Amino acid sequence: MSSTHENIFLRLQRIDRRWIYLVLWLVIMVPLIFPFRIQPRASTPVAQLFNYIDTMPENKALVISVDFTPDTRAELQPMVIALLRHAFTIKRRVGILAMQVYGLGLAEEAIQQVTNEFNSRAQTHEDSVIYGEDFVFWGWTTPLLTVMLGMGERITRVFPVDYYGNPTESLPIMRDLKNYDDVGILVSIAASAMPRSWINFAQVQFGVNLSCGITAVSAADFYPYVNSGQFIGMLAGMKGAAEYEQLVEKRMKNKGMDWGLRNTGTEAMSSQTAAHLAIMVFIVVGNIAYFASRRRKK
Amino acid sequence: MKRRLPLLIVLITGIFGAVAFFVPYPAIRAADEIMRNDVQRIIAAFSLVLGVGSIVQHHMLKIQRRAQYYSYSYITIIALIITAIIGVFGGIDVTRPGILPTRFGSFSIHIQTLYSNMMVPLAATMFSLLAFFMASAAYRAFRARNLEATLLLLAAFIVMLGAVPFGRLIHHQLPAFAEWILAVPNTASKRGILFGVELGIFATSLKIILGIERGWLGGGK
Amino acid sequence: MTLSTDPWIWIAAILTLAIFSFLYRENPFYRFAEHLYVGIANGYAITFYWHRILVPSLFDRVGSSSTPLSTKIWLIAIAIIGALYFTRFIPRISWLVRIPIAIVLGYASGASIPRAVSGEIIRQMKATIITRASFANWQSGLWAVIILIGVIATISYFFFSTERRGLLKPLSYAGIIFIMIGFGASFGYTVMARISLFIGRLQFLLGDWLGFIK
Amino acid sequence: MLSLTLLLAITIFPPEHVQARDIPNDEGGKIVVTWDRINAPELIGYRVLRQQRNSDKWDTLAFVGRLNNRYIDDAAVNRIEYRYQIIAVAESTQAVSQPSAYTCSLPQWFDTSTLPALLGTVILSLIFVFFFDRAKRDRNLFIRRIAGLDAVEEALGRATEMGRATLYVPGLSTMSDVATIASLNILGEVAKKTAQFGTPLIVPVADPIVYTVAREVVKEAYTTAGRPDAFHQDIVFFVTDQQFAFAAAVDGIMTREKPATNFLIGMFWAESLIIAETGAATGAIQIAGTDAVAQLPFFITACDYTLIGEELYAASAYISREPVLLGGIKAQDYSKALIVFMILVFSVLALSFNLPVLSWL
Repeated sequence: MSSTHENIFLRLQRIDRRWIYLVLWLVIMVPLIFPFRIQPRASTPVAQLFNYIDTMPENKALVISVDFTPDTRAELQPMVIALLRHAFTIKRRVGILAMQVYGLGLAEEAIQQVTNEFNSRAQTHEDSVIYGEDFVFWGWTTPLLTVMLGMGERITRVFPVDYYGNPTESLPIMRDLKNYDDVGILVSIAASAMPRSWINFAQVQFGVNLSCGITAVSAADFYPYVNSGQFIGMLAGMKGAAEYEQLVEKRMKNKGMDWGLRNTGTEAMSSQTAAHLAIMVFIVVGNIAYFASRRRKK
Repeated sequence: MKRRLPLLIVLITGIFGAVAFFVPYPAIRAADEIMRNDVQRIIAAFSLVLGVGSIVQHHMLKIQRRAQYYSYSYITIIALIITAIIGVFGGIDVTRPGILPTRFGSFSIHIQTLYSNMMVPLAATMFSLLAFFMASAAYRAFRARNLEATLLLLAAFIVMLGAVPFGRLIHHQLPAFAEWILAVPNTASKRGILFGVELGIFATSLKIILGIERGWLGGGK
Repeated sequence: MTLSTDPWIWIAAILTLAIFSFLYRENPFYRFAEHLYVGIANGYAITFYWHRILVPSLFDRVGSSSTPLSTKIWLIAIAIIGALYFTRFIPRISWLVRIPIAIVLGYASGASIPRAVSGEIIRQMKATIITRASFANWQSGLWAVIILIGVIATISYFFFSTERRGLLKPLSYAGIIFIMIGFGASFGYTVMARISLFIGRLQFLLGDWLGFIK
Repeated sequence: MLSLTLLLAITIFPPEHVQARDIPNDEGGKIVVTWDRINAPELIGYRVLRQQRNSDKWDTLAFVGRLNNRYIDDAAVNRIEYRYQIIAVAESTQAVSQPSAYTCSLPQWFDTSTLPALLGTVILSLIFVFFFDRAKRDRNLFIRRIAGLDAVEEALGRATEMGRATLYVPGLSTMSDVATIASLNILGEVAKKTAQFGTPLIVPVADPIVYTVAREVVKEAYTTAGRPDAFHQDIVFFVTDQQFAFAAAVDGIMTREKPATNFLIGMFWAESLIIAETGAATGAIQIAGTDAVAQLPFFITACDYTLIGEELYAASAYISREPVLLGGIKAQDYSKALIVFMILVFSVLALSFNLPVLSWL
């Protein structure tokens, strides 16, 4: 009997790593297809941003700057979607721009998805979200300074035409969205140092309120700015996106909009949780096997 | 001459590189900018020739010798040539096409299309292998063999727990503790290592400029 | 489930799967993707150096009528120095390859000296020194003291001039303890980001390609 | 009447205390203009105007946001005198300030803000030069033996026993990285051993210049070992400078050629674990060494032995027995002692006398 035990533990210690790969693959993929519900509790920076946008004066707009590229889409795109849903739910106007050319496609995708979600369920003109009235997609332009400083003076001058080629002056939304004064908060979603540039130029010069959504690895670099109040809250990694999604969903339910929309961040978070647990279980099992076989040797 | 001239050049360019940091005078600043933007960049562009020459030669040799798996070497060489032709002649800017047409109806072979649909997925997938490798490395190496190994394991464990919603259920302070580990002991050790590394950079740079470190000359007279 | 009809999505998906197949074992699909990748990467590097450096920094300026003659001569001289890399292939004058290397290496070395001192050494010293402001509350004060001890212990671990005896022995042991905690924490901290990368690839395969998830 | 009250309601006052002065420690060409910020909700921003002495034309330089109280004019010509005026701008009204006094910009020869860096550079240089010199005369400078060196020799021994290849990856960085230079020193010694025992050596490289140098280093090692015939040009080869393509190729080499020993020594980024874990899976003995702090945890977990940070430089000095390299390690030790000493002294000064020590650095 003891020899079979020893065999198990020794074999466990030298298990073919492909079994680990397989377990991890399944543990991440299955929750993506059949998501289980976990409800992450919002951490302080996430709640801070949500509450600020939620209680923003009605005449102020939310501006989302899509400053990331497709390689970090898994972590950051859910943030863009959640922010759009939030603004449309509480009927705040939205301006969208991209500081990276590759961000244009991502922004467009998010806009298509969220406007479809709202408009396919809309009963009245009031319920639907309309381009040029409720939101605008300015597109991309360069250089960075022109955009960040220029928007403090007159946005239509930085973006004479929008992403779709319409003259921005002709859009009704732009009448009351002249410059940073009409912006309640600007959220830069980025995998680079772009949010810091927004501080250095837009905030230092014009005092616009800022926040950011960034990848998990760069979170440590941005915490100091949240602590100093330069960013009103922050969304860090998939966890941040998932927490925001939960807050938005609760808000929508309160308004009777129980649509059961997919929350990719939350769904990915179930994969994340499962994967983290799996790795921790691996470590525990490895140690049990190690100690059991060592004791037997003694 | 064959050794003296290069050593003299590193001395001069090295002193210039250091001085430019301290002196804001316009002539020095302007020279520094030319050094960075023109000299270094253009020379770097030429050095690629060495690299490309080597990789092509490496695979040609494999084909000549009929080495194991030599047929795959054709793939590298052909892919290199085709990509370079598309890139150099087709233009890099979608809005400014080059002399080579890169669009056939709705199908594009523009270098940016190649980049987004071949380079990006290949790089992202290679990168994502890390998820698996981290798991298997942790399984094998995180064993509580002695105190050091146990601390390594525990620190990793706590930080991982702090990252998922599950951690809060075990103890509500756990995420904060994970952050503390990152902010205090982790910072201390990183900083301690960095001092030595920066001094090493200092020492090596000084040795190169003074001509004491000559490994870069390669062998020979 | 709606399969993608974009041929490029199919190419990207097949390449993605070919790389993932490496997790099982080295195989012809991986070998194909690997060799293709190296070829494309070099082709792209050529493209990039050509369009982003040689054309704007060299050819356009030498060819432009608004560039002063002195600048043109200067640029051509740089190009000639760069071309000395080619002498690597000519045995008799192959030592000339050292000249462009010397220019690049010398400047980089010189520039990194003051930067190592001011940007890293002095900045890190400033961050480690304890002042009265560190004791704004007892916690931050305690953490600052722990960081100071940790920095000194870690430095002493890398002290090579004497054997580890006397005070150096416990200090360098404390050093390796700080180092191990730090490494463990960094490892654990990176897991989430790496799993996100894999989730990104799965979302591409299951969503963009197979149309399984939207 | 109504319009009059409206007009009155949005009257704003002109900015006060408009001052202009040259920015110190720069190459000249820059003048900073400051003024008192106006707290009026209707304010949009300020327009900055400039006038050259003996000219009566005012040029608009810029429009800046309402939270500013300074503007840097970086278009000033050295030694020409200018004065400035600030206009506060609201939606339908504006207010013009008094002009500032005349001032001009000048270039400086030394940036005084870099003084601590200059002192540090000079002191450290003296320490290092002293020890380089001493090392030349005193051949017996003591350096503690590092455990990792035994591992290097043992690993090489194993490769020769098994008659299998040795893989040596000198990192992905350029020649100007210390880690690369240290790595090439170790590569020279490793190549001597593989030449002696006649085992194959594989050196894939990610930088064209490192490729050129590494090739010469290996060639020389084979000549020194008395086996110039065993050197062939395919030992060292360039792969690509793209990080993950390089990792893919190295993974391929590891699984196909199955080297008995892998050396991963030099500068690495995120690809570190992709390479190291694949090597571990092939059952090779792996020796890693890097000063990339972020990658050390991964090498520690996946390799048999890891040279941490400075240990890499020490190993390169120890293995090559170059007196100057040993002197460098000595100098580094004394410099570190000096740094620790200064941190402690400054802390004591700051705590006991409340001196502003941080501003001295």
